[in-house]
Amino acid sequence: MTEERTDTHWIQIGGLLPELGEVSGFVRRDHCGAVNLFEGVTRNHDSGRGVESLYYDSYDEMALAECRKIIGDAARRFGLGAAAILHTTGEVPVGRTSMIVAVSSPHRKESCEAVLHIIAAIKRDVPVWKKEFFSDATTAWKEERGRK
Amino acid sequence: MTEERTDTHWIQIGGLLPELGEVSGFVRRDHCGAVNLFEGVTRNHDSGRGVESLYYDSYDEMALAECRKIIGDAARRFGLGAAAILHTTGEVPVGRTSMIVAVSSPHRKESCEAVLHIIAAIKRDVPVWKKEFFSDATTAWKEERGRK
Amino acid sequence: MQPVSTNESGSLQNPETEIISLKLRWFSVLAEKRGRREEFHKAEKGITVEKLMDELEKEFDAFTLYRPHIRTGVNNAYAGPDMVLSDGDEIAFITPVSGG
Amino acid sequence: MQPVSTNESGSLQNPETEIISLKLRWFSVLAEKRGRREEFHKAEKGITVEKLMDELEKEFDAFTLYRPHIRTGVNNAYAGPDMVLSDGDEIAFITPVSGG
Repeated sequence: MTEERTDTHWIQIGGLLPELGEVSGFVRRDHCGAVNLFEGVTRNHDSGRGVESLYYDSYDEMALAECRKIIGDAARRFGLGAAAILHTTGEVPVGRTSMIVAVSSPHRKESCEAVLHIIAAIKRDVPVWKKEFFSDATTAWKEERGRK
Repeated sequence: MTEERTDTHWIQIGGLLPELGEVSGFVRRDHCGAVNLFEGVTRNHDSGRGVESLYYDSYDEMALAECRKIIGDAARRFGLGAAAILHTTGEVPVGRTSMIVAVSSPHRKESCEAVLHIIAAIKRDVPVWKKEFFSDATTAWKEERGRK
Repeated sequence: MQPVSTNESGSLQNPETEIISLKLRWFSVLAEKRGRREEFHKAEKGITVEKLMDELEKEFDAFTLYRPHIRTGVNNAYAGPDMVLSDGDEIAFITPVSGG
Repeated sequence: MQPVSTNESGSLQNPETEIISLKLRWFSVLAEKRGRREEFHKAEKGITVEKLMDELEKEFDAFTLYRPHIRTGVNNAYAGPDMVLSDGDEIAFITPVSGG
């Protein structure tokens, strides 16, 4: 588990995820009228196959560094007040949260756009990997199933 | 205060807002990989003027009915698992939440788009009104300051 | 909320015209200007939303000021100006909303 | 992590070539196939990321299979194939990521 908190970002890779209220409290700023929080949740299917659970591996130090870049870029681009990326690792069963992304911004549109932008960047660049445990008792790392 | 909870929506107009975790727990569904929660927060400025606090009035019964329509429409359009609109009324000081909008959907993009769509519909149709208490001790209902 | 007259509806000129009772609801700036949040209003049977607003303009100055921006709700749903009102209907005058 | 040879760098053919030690990190499917998450790897001074990958292909079959999709991280940042590696560098082989 690795974590970094500054005035404007909170990044955590691994470990237990905090309560949403704590994340919201961290990102909100008096000049920001919008807080947007996204949770990535293990869902019970993927590409038509039943899923029981996911397991996440990560390169903690580089994941932290990449998240720092992603937040810095998004903060400038969308005028964010603050942002958080919190990603757990290990097993995450169906219905449980693997990742929280949260931002604040003066206006609502930027908050939602920033969240989508940050998630896309995470899925492209942050070294975290997902292994799927299927209902038929087989398993596969995502990259074994071809490029996304 | 008026509230309505079904299998697929939770609407509350007036009253205290619940914890974010409770809202997230309500909307999440096993087939949904994305939960998006938006908080509208009183910010310390509007159109260049300092703001101390907001006061919200509402037509509770009709606000509930309009929120029901908005959620039904968004659920069909974006394929949502469930959705919530929770709007407090009365005084909301700077930094405090006036509204929570939350949805779940199978994929992330729809969850964020649905939240923006729902907020836009709320701001257009839901009979809730905002009075601004400015730092210079003056007050004004939003509609006294011209159309948005 | 009972009609005060029980005879069949007559023309607008007919003093025997049936009277209905409407519940008006005021919010936000209009509630402040009106000094109340609800009131009962008697009108002739067959009155439309638009005609009701014409009547209100005669006795409520602020209403005139905001009227171009007012949408009306009848029994908790938006209704157009041509809607004919019935006894017991609840009419809300909705200035531009600003929730969120 | 000390070089095993201290003489000045020579050509690739020179048996006296300076040797550097690199830390390799494996994750996800590659860690499973490799059977470990990190290891030290000796290489000639001046080696590039691409040349290191060429060397690994010779002894790690699964690496060949995934190589077209691998990005490399050097000391916690993405690095291109032409990057020259230094003694003590930490190199990660990053198959397509799937966080979120």
